[in-house]
Amino acid sequence: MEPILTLKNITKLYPGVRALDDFSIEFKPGEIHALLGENGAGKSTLIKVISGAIEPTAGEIVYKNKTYSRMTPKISRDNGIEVIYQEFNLVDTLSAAENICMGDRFGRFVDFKKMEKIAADIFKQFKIDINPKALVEGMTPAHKQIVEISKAISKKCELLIMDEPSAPLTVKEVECMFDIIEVLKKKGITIIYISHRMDEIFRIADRVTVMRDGTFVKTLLTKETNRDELISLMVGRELSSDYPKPKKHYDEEILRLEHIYGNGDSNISFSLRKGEILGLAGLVGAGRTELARLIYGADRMDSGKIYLEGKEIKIKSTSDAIHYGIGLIPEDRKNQGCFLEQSIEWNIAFNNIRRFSKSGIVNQKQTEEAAKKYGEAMSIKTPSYVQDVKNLSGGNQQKVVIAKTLAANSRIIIFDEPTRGIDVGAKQEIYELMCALADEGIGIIMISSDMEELLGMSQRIIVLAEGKKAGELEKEEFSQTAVLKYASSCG
Amino acid sequence: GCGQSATAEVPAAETTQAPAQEEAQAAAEETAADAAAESGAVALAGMTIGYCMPDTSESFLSWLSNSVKDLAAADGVTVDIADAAGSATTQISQIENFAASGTDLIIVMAVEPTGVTDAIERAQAAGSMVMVAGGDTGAYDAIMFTDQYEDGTMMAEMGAAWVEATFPDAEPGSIEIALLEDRSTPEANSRCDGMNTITDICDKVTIVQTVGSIKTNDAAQAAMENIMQTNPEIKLVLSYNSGGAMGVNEFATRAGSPVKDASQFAVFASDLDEASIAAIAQSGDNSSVFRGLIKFGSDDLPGDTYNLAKKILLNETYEVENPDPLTKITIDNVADYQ
Amino acid sequence: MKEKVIKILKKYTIILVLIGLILFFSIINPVFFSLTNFTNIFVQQSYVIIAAIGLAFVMISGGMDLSVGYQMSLVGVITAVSMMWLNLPVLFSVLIGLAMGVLLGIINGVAAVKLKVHPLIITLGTMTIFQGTSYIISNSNPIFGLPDSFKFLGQGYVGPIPFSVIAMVIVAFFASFVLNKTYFGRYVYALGSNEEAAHLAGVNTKKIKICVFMICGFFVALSAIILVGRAGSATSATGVGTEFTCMTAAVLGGISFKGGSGKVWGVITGVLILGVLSSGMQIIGLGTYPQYIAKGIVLLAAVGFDNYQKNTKIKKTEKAVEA
Amino acid sequence: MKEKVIKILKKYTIILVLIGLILFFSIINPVFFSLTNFTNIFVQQSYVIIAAIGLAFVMISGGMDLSVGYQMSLVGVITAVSMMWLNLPVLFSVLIGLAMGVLLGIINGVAAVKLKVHPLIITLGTMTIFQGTSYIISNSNPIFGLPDSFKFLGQGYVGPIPFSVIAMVIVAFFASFVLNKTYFGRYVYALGSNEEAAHLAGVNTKKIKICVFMICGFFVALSAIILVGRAGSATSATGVGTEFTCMTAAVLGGISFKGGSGKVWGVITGVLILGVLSSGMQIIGLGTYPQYIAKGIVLLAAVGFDNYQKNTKIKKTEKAVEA
Ligand SMILES: Nc1ncnc2c1ncn2[C@@H]1O[C@H](COP(=O)(O)OP(=O)(O)OP(=O)(O)O)[C@@H](O)[C@H]1O
Ligand SMILES: Nc1ncnc2c1ncn2[C@@H]1O[C@H](COP(=O)(O)OP(=O)(O)OP(=O)(O)O)[C@@H](O)[C@H]1O
Ligand SMILES: O[C@@H]1[C@@H](O)[C@H](O)OC[C@H]1O
Ligand SMILES: [Mg+2]
Ligand SMILES: [Mg+2]
Repeated sequence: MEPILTLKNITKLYPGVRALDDFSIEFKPGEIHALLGENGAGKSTLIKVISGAIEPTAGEIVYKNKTYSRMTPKISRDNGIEVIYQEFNLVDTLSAAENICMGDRFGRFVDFKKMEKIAADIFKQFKIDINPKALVEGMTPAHKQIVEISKAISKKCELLIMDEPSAPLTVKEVECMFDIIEVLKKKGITIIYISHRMDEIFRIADRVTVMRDGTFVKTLLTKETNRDELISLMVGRELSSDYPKPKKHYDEEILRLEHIYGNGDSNISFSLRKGEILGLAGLVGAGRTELARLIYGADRMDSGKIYLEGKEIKIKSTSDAIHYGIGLIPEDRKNQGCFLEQSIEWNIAFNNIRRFSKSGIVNQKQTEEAAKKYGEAMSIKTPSYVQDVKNLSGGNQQKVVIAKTLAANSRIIIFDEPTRGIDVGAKQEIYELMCALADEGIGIIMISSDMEELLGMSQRIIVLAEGKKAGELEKEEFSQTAVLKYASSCG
Repeated sequence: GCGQSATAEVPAAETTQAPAQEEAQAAAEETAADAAAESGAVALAGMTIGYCMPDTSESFLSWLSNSVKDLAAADGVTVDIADAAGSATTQISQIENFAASGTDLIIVMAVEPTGVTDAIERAQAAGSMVMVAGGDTGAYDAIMFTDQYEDGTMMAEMGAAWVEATFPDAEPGSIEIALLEDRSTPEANSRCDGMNTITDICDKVTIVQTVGSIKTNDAAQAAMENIMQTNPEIKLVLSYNSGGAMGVNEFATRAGSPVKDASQFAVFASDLDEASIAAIAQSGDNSSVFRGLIKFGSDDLPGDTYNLAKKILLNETYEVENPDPLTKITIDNVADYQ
Repeated sequence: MKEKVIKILKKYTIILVLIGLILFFSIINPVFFSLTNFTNIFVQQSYVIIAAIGLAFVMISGGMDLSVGYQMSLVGVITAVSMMWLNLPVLFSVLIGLAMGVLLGIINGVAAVKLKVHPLIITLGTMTIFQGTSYIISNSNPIFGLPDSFKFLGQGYVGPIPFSVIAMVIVAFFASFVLNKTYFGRYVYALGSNEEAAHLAGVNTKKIKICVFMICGFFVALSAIILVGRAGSATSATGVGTEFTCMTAAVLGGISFKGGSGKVWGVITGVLILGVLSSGMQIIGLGTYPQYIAKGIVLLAAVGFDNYQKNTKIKKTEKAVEA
Repeated sequence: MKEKVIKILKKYTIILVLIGLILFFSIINPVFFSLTNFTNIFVQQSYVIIAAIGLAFVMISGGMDLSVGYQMSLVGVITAVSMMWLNLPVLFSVLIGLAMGVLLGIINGVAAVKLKVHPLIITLGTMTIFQGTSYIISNSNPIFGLPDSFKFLGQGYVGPIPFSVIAMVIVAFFASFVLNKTYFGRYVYALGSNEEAAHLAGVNTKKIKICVFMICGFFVALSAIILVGRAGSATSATGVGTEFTCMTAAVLGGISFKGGSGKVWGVITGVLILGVLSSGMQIIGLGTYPQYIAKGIVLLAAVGFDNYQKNTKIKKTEKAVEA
């Protein structure tokens, strides 16, 4: 079969980085083709070249037998290419419906009714209750992502590119998304699918291409390969597929919440031991992030008590929380986690900058050392630590955010979706790091929508539903169905 | 009772401004007018004047309007001052608002005389009387007008006289002079045209530099610093207003100034205020180079303004056209104004 | 039900501020509450409203235009020069003025697109260029004695309604229609809120940027013509400073500096608040300087109140969800 | 090596613009290239630089202060009133002036934090409040005859160096130190580049916001005092409009409107470009209005050029990497 899209010898250079290096690949019509690679391997760069969001330094693109030296967003859309980018590209001040229909024209004037119907129809397929008229502003990342996906699939496209579409979603929506992909595939639409979640790739992809450092490694048929092979092609070494376990056990309680109300959550109580990894599960909108923000002092509690090592503490601000040794790795790296315009080094040192200062003056050497120490612990892929964070790949930005929180020497760390958009190798590193932290006696709360990871890493799981504690599971009770049962229970 | 308080208040307001002998004279006039005023004041009580000022950030204008307000208050007349802050459009609206609120008399000192003509006509149609001060607006019940071109010309004359006296033997065209202008409004424009007549009046001078948009002390200092780079021989500066002249004076008299011999340097300007009077007084021993200014209006401009307004309000006979006298103030007569 | 009323009140807080001010001034001085006075305010503000709506297009698209005042100056001078010095017919001169406005807008837009610099900076530059040009053309002289047929645009009445108010109403409806019902209008919002997203959705963002400046230039020119008609003469100082009033009004009316949001009725309300304030303060006889202080306080109070309302809204809806 | 030189040149483009302008004017009129002239320019601009550095703190933190001009007006009047009408000692009056600046800054900062509105709008409001207050205090009168010991601040020399220039250099070093070497400085950049992230990183963003306005107020007050010392008298018009110059200079010098970036040397270069431009154009004898046009064009060219350089950087380095 003639390929629908062929990339020939594509090179893309950034200052000091070869994001793509003489890269060639073919996509067959109607296939689901997964791209796999470590953070910074060049996956997003590749799809941006296809969509015309960026211009390649060299090489050519052959799409439906026509050769282009570069695409533009307009040309690619006019030719039936739709893209869901890794980062949101939504117009916050417009409604979901308008975002979904952005760039389409029905008739001379804007037809809000029609747009709302299109949106509502797609939301129905997702089995999710989003008001098409609601502004995107204020939506949770999951809802935004659903709008983003709806935007792409509402168009009549021939090639659909999805860059980590599942990252902000929970199991429920991911299932719906797969159903939709199934339907699209039946219509003969070609799909390029990027994900760091290996199971997804095996579930839906026909072929998978592994890339490393901007170069092509290999294209394989999914059914003829396995997880271990792909991982070793990707990272150049074997990785164990088991979740690491903390080696030490502590009995002392480090944190206790009693009847916490606020921020949409109500009456939440639980305790956390030293060295424990406590999982927080829930569906979209369950209020996990909200709880994390209350504990961290980012939002004010209405009522309730927080005890640190048995003593009641009052957390009125984030600096109080940091003072008490509580750290938060926020879920939205771009808007909450890092300072894109500043250097990696600057970012990593930031949370702890007062401790790196004497009478107000920053000790440059200490910050550099800290940046190096934690940056290397996270193996951030970059030519230098003075590079601005905005130039890093998505996954590497996430690593900067984690490094930044680690550098603040916390006793309790809340990880909100810590592995979102992170490659398998790095995930493993983060897991190991969490265990190492737990061994030092640090209490960890882990919020994750990746069920497998949550079950694998947690020692205990608390399930939230609609802002209330719906259940608590001990290790021996762990199962996906048990979690989901509580998560979909109401109150 | 009302007449009493009028006589008690008026001189008090004047003491800071009017020279001593003028005060006596004015007081005499006041007593003469008092009988009429006695009955007038009763009729005046409760009347309203809307005073449209072009820009009260100019100290002269603010002093003028506040003085008129004080005079009127003594008769129980309310004066509302509206500051157009330099905007011709704002001023139109202000005239309309005064007319809408039934103001008896609107005094207009126009930002842009030709721009308020229609608004004045509408106000008159709505039943307000309109008295204009400053530039000719074309429509009015009475006008006290300032001939800005004449103002500039008289400034030029003072400059020329100083040149003749200081450099009697100078060759034609040998005395370098500079003009600090502001042509941002038509009124200002014609004053500057007047300033430029100095070359016609005095053949000794050549204008070597003209700098525009100079109205403030600091702008004038910076302009002088630059000017003296290229033309260090400049002897005379004509400045659009006294604010600029104060800057030139500061520049010329400060330590390390490029003006080496203060006796051979002068600045003249228009618009009277306290600071300028003080500076002119000091020019005798050359500790100031601000040697003269043009004052417009009589010695009692607020009094004249209010008296005319009063006549209009009381429906007495009055002159429709009242040209403002222009006066040169130099070291010779400055004592009269201190 | 009650919730719905609250919601509507919240959305239109700024109108409440306007009504509050009108009541306040009317109580202090009943003269304020008269048809003549309201007509005055409308006439006085109609040109500001037209210019502010023009600026609103730019601001909603995420830009800014500081050159509005000197665009007005230049358009006014050119229109008047065409009539009085070049003796062109009135209609033709008006068309020249409008075309000039469009041209100045295009200059701003093209400069913003080509130089890839924030429009605020671009227009900081073009502003002084327009200023210089206007003064050079007029040579600082007023151009007066404009024909009555021209003055009609600023002073005339159609039946009982001032022409300038009619023009303002038409502009408001037109702008509202364009912003809400056309694709172009929606793209203006999209551009202001997320330029990259709009670009990736295939919107020609450069074209839209130039267009909003063009529209702004056109409305500003119309505003300048009405203003000159009202004054009966033009000078290079005509209209200068209007950008500040427009900007303040736009902000009062809920147009964010970041772009992406704002409504025409909001802009109109914003201008009227400023108009009522300055007219009212004059009518109640507040001194010039206390007026400045009062104006600043009202501005702060209005935006603060509006914001407070919006913030409490969120909390209340949260509670509604809980209940 | 070559790459490195190019990189440095790119970073300091704006300095090249300054040097270019100096060369240009010096060639046309050699008088321009003299020690006196450079001293003049430095003295003329020193108060602007001090105020611009104050504004830079606010702008780097993502804010804006339009009230700078009227802060200067109010501080100038209050300082002069203290000396001349209240007969307070010079030193004490200067301290009152500086304290007043800090107070005005705190007012701006607290209003911005409490009302949760963009500082641009807040200061649009406080601006007119300060204006009204300044005029009420001075009653529009100039306050003159200031003592020589006070005038020294604006006109005096320490050895061969003007005092105002010394003050400016100290301010520049101090500001540069605070912004680059202290954690407070980092917080200012953090606030400007991502307020939410700064909040989550434990920064008391409200406190920092108030602080930057306070710092701005202090520097602005210092600037006002130097300016009044130079003028030898104070009026309520003193300093008005400085905010525009400062803003333009800051932007020229690479401070983004969005906040999060900018350097003190950039601000100084920006002010000097404007200063060289106005002094140079006057010295080569360009008329006032052509000067406006030239100024606008240079501003656009400078920011456009700077931007062009930054964009080509990538392409050129790309080639360098390939080679
Ligand atoms: N605008 C840019 N400027 C400089 N370097 C960039 C830029 N964008 C991407 N890069 C670099 O290009 C490389 C490839 O990035 P890309 O975003 O394609 O990675 P990715 O495979 O999508 O990674 P991830 O899984 O983390 O999303 C990275 O090293 C990144 O740092
Ligand atoms: N569309 C929406 N509009 C307004 N508020 C919403 C919306 N969706 C959710 N919320 C609010 O957000 C809260 C939960 O948000 P969020 O989705 O961040 O929780 P979460 O459990 O952390 O989920 P996630 O896995 O997405 O992080 C809910 O209490 C609800 O009040
Ligand atoms: O400059 C002012 C001028 O415009 C006005 O007409 O008279 C008073 C002057 O101060
Ligand atoms: Mg990516
Ligand atoms: Mg969440």
